[in-house]
Amino acid sequence: MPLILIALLPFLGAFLPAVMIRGGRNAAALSAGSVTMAAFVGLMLHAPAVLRGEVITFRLDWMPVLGLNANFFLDGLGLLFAGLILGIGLLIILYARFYLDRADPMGAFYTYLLLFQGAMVGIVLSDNVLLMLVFWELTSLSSFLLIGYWKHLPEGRQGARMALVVTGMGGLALIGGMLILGQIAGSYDLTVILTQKAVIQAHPLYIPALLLILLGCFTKSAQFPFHFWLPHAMAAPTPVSAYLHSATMVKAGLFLMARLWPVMAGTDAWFMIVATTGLITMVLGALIALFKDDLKALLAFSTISHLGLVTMLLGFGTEIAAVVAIFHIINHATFKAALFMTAGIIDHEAGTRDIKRLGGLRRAMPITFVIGTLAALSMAGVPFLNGFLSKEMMLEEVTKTTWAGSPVTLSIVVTVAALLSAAYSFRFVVHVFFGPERHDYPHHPHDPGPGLWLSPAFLVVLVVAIGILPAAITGGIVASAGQAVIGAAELPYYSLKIWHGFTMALLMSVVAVVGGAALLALHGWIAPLWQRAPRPEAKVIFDAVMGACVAGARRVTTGLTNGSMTRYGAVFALTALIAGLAAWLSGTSAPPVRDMRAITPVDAIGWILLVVATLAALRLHHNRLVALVLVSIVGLVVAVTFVVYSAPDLALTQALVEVVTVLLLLLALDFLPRETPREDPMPVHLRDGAIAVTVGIAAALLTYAIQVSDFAFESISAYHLENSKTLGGGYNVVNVILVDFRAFDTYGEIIVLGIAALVIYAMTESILQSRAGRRLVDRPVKLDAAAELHPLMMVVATRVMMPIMLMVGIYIFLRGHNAPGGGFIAGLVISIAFLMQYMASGFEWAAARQRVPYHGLIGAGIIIATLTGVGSWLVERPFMTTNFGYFNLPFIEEFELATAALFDLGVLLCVFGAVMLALESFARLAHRRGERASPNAMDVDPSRDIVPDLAPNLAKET
Amino acid sequence: MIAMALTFAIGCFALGLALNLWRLLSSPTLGDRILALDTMAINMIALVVLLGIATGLEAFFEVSLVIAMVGFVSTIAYARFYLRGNIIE
Amino acid sequence: MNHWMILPLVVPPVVAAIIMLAARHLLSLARILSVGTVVLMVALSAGLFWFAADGTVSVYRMSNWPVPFGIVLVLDRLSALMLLLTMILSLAIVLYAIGSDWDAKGKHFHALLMFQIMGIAGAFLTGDIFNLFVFFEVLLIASYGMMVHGGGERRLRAGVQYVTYNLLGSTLFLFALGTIYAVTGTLNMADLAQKVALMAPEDSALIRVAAVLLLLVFAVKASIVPLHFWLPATYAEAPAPVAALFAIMTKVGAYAILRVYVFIFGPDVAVMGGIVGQWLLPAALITLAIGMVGVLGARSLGHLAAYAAIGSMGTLLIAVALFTPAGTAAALYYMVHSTLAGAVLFLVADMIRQGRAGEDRLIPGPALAQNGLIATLFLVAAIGMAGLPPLSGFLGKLLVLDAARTVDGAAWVWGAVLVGSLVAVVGFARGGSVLFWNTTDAPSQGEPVSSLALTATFGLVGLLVMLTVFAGPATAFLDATAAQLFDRAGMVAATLPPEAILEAAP
Amino acid sequence: MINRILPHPGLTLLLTLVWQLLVNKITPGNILLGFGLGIVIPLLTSAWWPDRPRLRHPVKIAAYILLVIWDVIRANFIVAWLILFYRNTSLQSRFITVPIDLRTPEAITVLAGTITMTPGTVTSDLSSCGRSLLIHCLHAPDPDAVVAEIKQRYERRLKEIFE
Amino acid sequence: MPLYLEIAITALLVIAGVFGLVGSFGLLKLADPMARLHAPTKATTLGVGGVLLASMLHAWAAEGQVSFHELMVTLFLFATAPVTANYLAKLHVHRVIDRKTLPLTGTVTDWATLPEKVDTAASPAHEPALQALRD
Amino acid sequence: MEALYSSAIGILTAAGIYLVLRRRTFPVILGLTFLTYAVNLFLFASGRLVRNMPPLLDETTTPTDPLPQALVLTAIVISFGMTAVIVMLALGSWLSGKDDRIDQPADDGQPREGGQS
Ligand code: NA
Ligand code: NA
Repeated sequence: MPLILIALLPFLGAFLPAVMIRGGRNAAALSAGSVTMAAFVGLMLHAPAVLRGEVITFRLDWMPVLGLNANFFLDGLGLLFAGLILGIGLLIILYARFYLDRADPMGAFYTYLLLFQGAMVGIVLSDNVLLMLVFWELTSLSSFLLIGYWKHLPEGRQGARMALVVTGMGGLALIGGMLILGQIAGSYDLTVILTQKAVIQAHPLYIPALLLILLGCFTKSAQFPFHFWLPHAMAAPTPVSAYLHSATMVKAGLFLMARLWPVMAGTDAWFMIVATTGLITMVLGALIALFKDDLKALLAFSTISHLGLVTMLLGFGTEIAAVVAIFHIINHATFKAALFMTAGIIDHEAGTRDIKRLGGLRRAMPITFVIGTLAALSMAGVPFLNGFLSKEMMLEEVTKTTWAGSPVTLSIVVTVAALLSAAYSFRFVVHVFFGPERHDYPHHPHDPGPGLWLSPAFLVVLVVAIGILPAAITGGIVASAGQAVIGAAELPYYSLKIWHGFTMALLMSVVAVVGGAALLALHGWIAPLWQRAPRPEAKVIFDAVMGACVAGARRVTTGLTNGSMTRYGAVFALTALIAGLAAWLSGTSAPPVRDMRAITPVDAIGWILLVVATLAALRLHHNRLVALVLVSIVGLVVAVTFVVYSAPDLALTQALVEVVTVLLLLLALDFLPRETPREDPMPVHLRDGAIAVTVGIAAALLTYAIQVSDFAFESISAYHLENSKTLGGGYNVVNVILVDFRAFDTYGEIIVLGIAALVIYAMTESILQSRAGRRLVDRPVKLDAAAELHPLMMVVATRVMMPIMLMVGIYIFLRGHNAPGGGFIAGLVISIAFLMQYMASGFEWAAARQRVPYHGLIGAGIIIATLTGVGSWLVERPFMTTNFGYFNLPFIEEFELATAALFDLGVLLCVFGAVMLALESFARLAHRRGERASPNAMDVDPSRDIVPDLAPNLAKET
Repeated sequence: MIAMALTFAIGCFALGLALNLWRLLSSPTLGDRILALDTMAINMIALVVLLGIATGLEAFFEVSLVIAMVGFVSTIAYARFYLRGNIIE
Repeated sequence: MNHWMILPLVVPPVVAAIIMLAARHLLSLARILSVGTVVLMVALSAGLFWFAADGTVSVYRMSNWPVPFGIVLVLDRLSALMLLLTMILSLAIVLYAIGSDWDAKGKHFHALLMFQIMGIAGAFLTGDIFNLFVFFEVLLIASYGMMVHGGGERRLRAGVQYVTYNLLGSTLFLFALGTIYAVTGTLNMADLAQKVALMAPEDSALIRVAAVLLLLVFAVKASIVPLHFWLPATYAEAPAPVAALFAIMTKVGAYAILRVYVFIFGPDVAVMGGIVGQWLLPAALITLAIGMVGVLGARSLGHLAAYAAIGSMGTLLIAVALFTPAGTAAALYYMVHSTLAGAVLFLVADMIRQGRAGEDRLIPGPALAQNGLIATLFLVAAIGMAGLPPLSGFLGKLLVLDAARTVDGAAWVWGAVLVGSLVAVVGFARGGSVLFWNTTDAPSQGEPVSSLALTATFGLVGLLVMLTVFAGPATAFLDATAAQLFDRAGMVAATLPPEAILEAAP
Repeated sequence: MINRILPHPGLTLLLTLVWQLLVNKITPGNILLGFGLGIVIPLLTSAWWPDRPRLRHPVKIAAYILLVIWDVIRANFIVAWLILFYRNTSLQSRFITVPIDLRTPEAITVLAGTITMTPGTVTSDLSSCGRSLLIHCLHAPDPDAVVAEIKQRYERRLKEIFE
Repeated sequence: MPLYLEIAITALLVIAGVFGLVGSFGLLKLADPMARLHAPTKATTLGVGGVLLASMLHAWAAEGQVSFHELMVTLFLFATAPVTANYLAKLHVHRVIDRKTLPLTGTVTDWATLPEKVDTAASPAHEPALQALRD
Repeated sequence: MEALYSSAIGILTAAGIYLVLRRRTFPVILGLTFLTYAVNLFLFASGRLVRNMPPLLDETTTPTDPLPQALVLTAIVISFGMTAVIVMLALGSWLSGKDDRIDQPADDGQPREGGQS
């Protein structure tokens, strides 16, 4: 089976349990088991070759650009770990089938488990470190899901998050480390990296890489000070604890240290960091484990301790220590998984796993008792069990190692740790299975069915078998894995056997076991002291830190983004100011080249009007209507400015847009408050004023800088001026640009207008249908309003003006190509003619006479403009290519027809429709409930009312 | 002679505009302000036509025509707004 | 000339016009027209993508004027990619909007969507800097309408701020364009590129001001700190499909930065002195930080998603700010990823809200009717946004980190990206565990999600998976895309006629 | 038939004239075009101008226009005089009521407009029945004379034209 | 350019300038809002009118072409100025002037601008009669 | 004269910014209007200021730069559309809320009325 398939099988199979659960729990378990079995078999098919020393590889390019490829390789180390993962995985699947409750969603459980399994296999088979990172992070994620599996438990949710944070952090550090490593080695492939020892260790980035990688390993493998997440992960169902948090996932860190051992180990830094961390973790874990009353907590801390042990061994940097580490990994996996499952069985059957509430179970649960005791004794380091062997070899290495400048310190400390380890192991046996029988269990305890005990039993068989026949059973794999770890064909001398003679290690072992037993005897006396002793509680600290982070994040977020538009605007303005200024100062500018023009009286008066009106608008802006009047003045001045500086089209547009804008704002102001309250204190005004003034000065300076400089290259508009008449067919270059040279801008622009109208219409509809709309139609009539709605003079004047204005509109439209004007300006003129009609005669009256819907006009405008553009395809020209010609008819002077005019018609219709739809929508908001449309345009119409000349009312004479 | 007269007329209307602005800012009632605005529009029309005479450019005329045609619409709108609160009803 | 490339700018508005003319009151007809158009656009943009993939640069001269005097559209790998992404996203969004009945909550959803698509497509296709402004305005004004679709006080308030902020941005855009024109006398991007490259370094102040002001405009769109303030409320309050569509809107900003600051004001341009990269990188780093901090501190689903969007823009812009081909390729990959993932997140957020009877706050509530399914989607979205494996976000981040390792301040980039991921992970884990784990026993009051809406969302997820699985071909293509973007001479030669190409300094 | 195509001959004429003013160049083509538009536009806008009055006596209209022009010029001088040489306190401003006999809105509008444009008077309001105008006089020592002048000089002529 | 035309144009321009200025001056000088209404509506009509006439003459003199489109501006101003004045006067009548100081309409109804007032003694009495007539 | 013109743009910009920084929608809209004036005048001036030479080929022989004029025309139209939309939005926000403030409540974890959608 190709390696990639072994890694991917669990992923591919992960959906099976989720589907098969419909066929029952057995089906789900069976499907998960089959997948795992398939992968396991696939793996084992490679075993003989690997044990022979071959390396199986599989290469598939995934992201060659990055160097992230689906490259896998299988050597002894990989085989060992993959075997553990898949093998124990099978046992766990079996165990979990009987462990989980009927109410638990088993399908999801197996799905998560398989995802995890795949990720784990992926890590150990990856040849590419980036690929390994992918799997690495996946283990964190799937672990998160598994820890939080019992989602109703708050401890589960918190534990899951904690594990994710800690291991996630490590994973991210690992990414950094791996990227550096890859950069140093010039490849992300392990097989390449592992050959670069000298290069890597001599590189200045070695230490950063080492630190980052170790951070990843230590967090994953729960090394001090990152150990605290592991006990909280025990909120997960026990199969998870057994699988992830003892046998496999936590060993990923160890695996990686082992994997990179050939290139990373052997330096002082490596020894100092790794060995010391491992030592501290080993001691601390063992110490805490001794005083944990929760069986799973005890096992968790013992796991921490043993992980520390292996870390320390790897840290020693000697080849033999590395081989011992491998051996202990195997042994720990077997006895610890068995112990967790035992604890699970006890919890399952007795309803508690609190050691204080347990005791005397050896009779009620004999099978469990045997399994648990053997596994625990192995953990304690009792001979004929596998734990003894690797511990013995470890102690041997310890005695050879100088640490902290002394050859004995390490031995003493490690012996203490071993002693503590023996003590908690004995406690597991004694306080649970021995002692008086108790009858206060939540459930009546008895041995479970084989479904639950078969898996731990199998492991315990291994524990014993290895303990007795180590070389026969594990010799091959240890050698193979050891070779892989130390990266050398020749293994150092070691022997896997029970009896090594009377050595220092044996003495230490004896001290540990005997001392451990003694310590257990004193446990009842020491434990209260321990409980009373002040010590940092990791969860409290973690929660406090996380809480502070979240609170800090909230403060930062809501403190920055506090909803104040004033702030956002000010930051915007200042950013533009500062960035612009810095950009200016960062560059150099040539001396002014253009001469300044003299100031004429018109310039002067225009400037005065504009400035005074602007300043007055600032001063008086609280009165909104007055402010609007002042804005109108500015608009007029701007229009005149345009015409004075040779832009009649702009002047026309500005003047017309100004009128429509005023109408629009007045329509809105009807509903809005008339006054802006004076709510800001003086400092705020000063602050805003200061910002405004500086930005204003900057804008002025920029304008001035442009005025004194010249184009660096000839402007493209020279072409427009040159060809407007000959190729564009129009004298008005601005119009030719708008409908021809840059017609596409105009196309976009009418679409903007069309959208604006559409948006306004849609919003009007949604306001009218909302609560606000109901309030609106029921709002009271203004008491102080004048009585007359539609004065006679206005109505009549409008009736005369309207046809004339339409005439003007058409005139402006037709001549636009050659003189100021065009579709846009004409559209505005026509709109204003209609708006005047609305104002004069009333909305209902005027609208009732309007047959074409404005929506349709916008649509028609867009379609006409588009079709005009598309028409040029017919003559094999790009979109919007124009054509024009001059024609002669009898009696009529030569005239010009241009397709651009058709486009301009589309513009006209769209503008007209958009302006009308927008303003009509505003006007519709004003309609009150019960208001009936007047059948007449004018309120007072003497030709309609027949009122007699009644006597003048003299009563009111003044 | 015409040039001088033009300058004189431009000066008159420019001064007129300044006076309008003064009225607009100093006036207590909104009606006066609207009237001042309307007068400014008219003075600007005159000014633009004068510039047209001075330069001989047709373009100025178009602008004055349009301001004359629609300038009053905003005046009416302001007045209507102040009278009724709503300009289209 | 390749007439196909104009269709994305012609068909949607015409369909919108037809909807306005004929289907104003017929939602079902509008739906058919809308979906049909988007499907057509997907097919069309796929074709254009295929056409541009070999490196062909197609130039469409509007109204048949010679470049640089008229407006041109330019289809290269980058614009084809963005176009395809837009259309695919739009398809998912229109299906979701129909499936969730969002389009019935107000008027003219589909017409506005058509205009929105046109605006975005125009921004990606145009080769003219002022025309870019016009299309920015088209897409913005359509987005204003879509953002307030359905109404409601908070949404409208957020809408006012959104519009105000963008109007400030548009004002700045015009200031920048005015300055650019005043200095160079041209608006065509290719012409601009060759002319800016030829400008004398002694007269750099004005053009730098123009470039930097323009950068700020794009920074607003791309929500780069400190110009990001518009985003949180807008995204949090916008209707879900619209927020999801907005995932591409921030990318318009990123695209514009790439286009303008690689092609025109490139890092190697003498007159620029490399100032853009120097400023953009720190800003991008802070953006990432602000985004991820926001994810951690979010009290509501809407804000969680919105800040995740900001954070992802930070990551994206870090890669952009490297201004190297590798950085740009990384940015493009991450851009595709974060667009899809962001959209999924917003759609899932909507499903959650719907299932929680409108409750947006991250507080315990009844379990959703489709808890497992939606939780899975949320997980996918969170993985995507936080940049965790196995999805493309992780690959994107690796690409970014890899591209950054040779630049100054690589440590900052790595630190920000990695710590940012961690913070995001924590934030999402908190949010997800409240929403899906910490549920009360009360019966769910929300409504189940329709299958059409689910299909649309899973479709996007499927694309994310594809982007992951086919990361190799994708990155190869994006490498070529970046190379094309960095090949100024090649692009200029492909766009301008020989007689318009300047040889030496004037 | 003629009525349907040319419902408002006066307006058509006016619009044709307006077109000539706009294009500022009288040519056959322009006259034709102006006339065409003069026909089309009233057709399009007729809904907004119901009950259009029929004007007779073109001579009288012309005479009225000349009269008004003359009065406007006069008004300008009078008002200028009042503005420049009267103290504000010595101006006798007042409102007066002018009862009117005109019934056609168009006629009333022309009357009101004339009053506004001519010496020292501004039409300020209309009574709710449309039977009297409220006129403000800038300086009217003798209000009755003003009323009489308005009725004699303008209203009488307008009645002939409109009714 | 013939001298008489030059003189005419000059005179028109001077007159226009003077009247334009007087109008604006009046607007500033006159004391009460209603009085102010007279100044611009009249004086400026001649101001602008003079300018337009000067423009027409000038075009004729300078280019030998008769220009009458200036009449359009005049037309618009004459058509709109009374309406503007009317509106502003209504505004003053409604908002500024004490309605007790207004003269009576001489009919049963009040001025159109003024909201219905209860103390219009005649109104209630006449209402049925009015109603009957309307029907 | 260029100085005068530039200072006018500066003053319009300053006024616009000051008003945009107010806390109610209406003054902010006025501020945006001022900014629109300012930027339109600026864009217009990017072709440099020229008197009495409109780009009408039958009227002048040395017409001014027409391109900025076309751009400004587009800009005026677009900003009109934008103004219309923001006015409508401001109105909608005022009608459906309690005040016409432009500020937005922060993400404070408080329940919201009426929920989403
Ligand atoms: Na035009
Ligand atoms: Na404006």
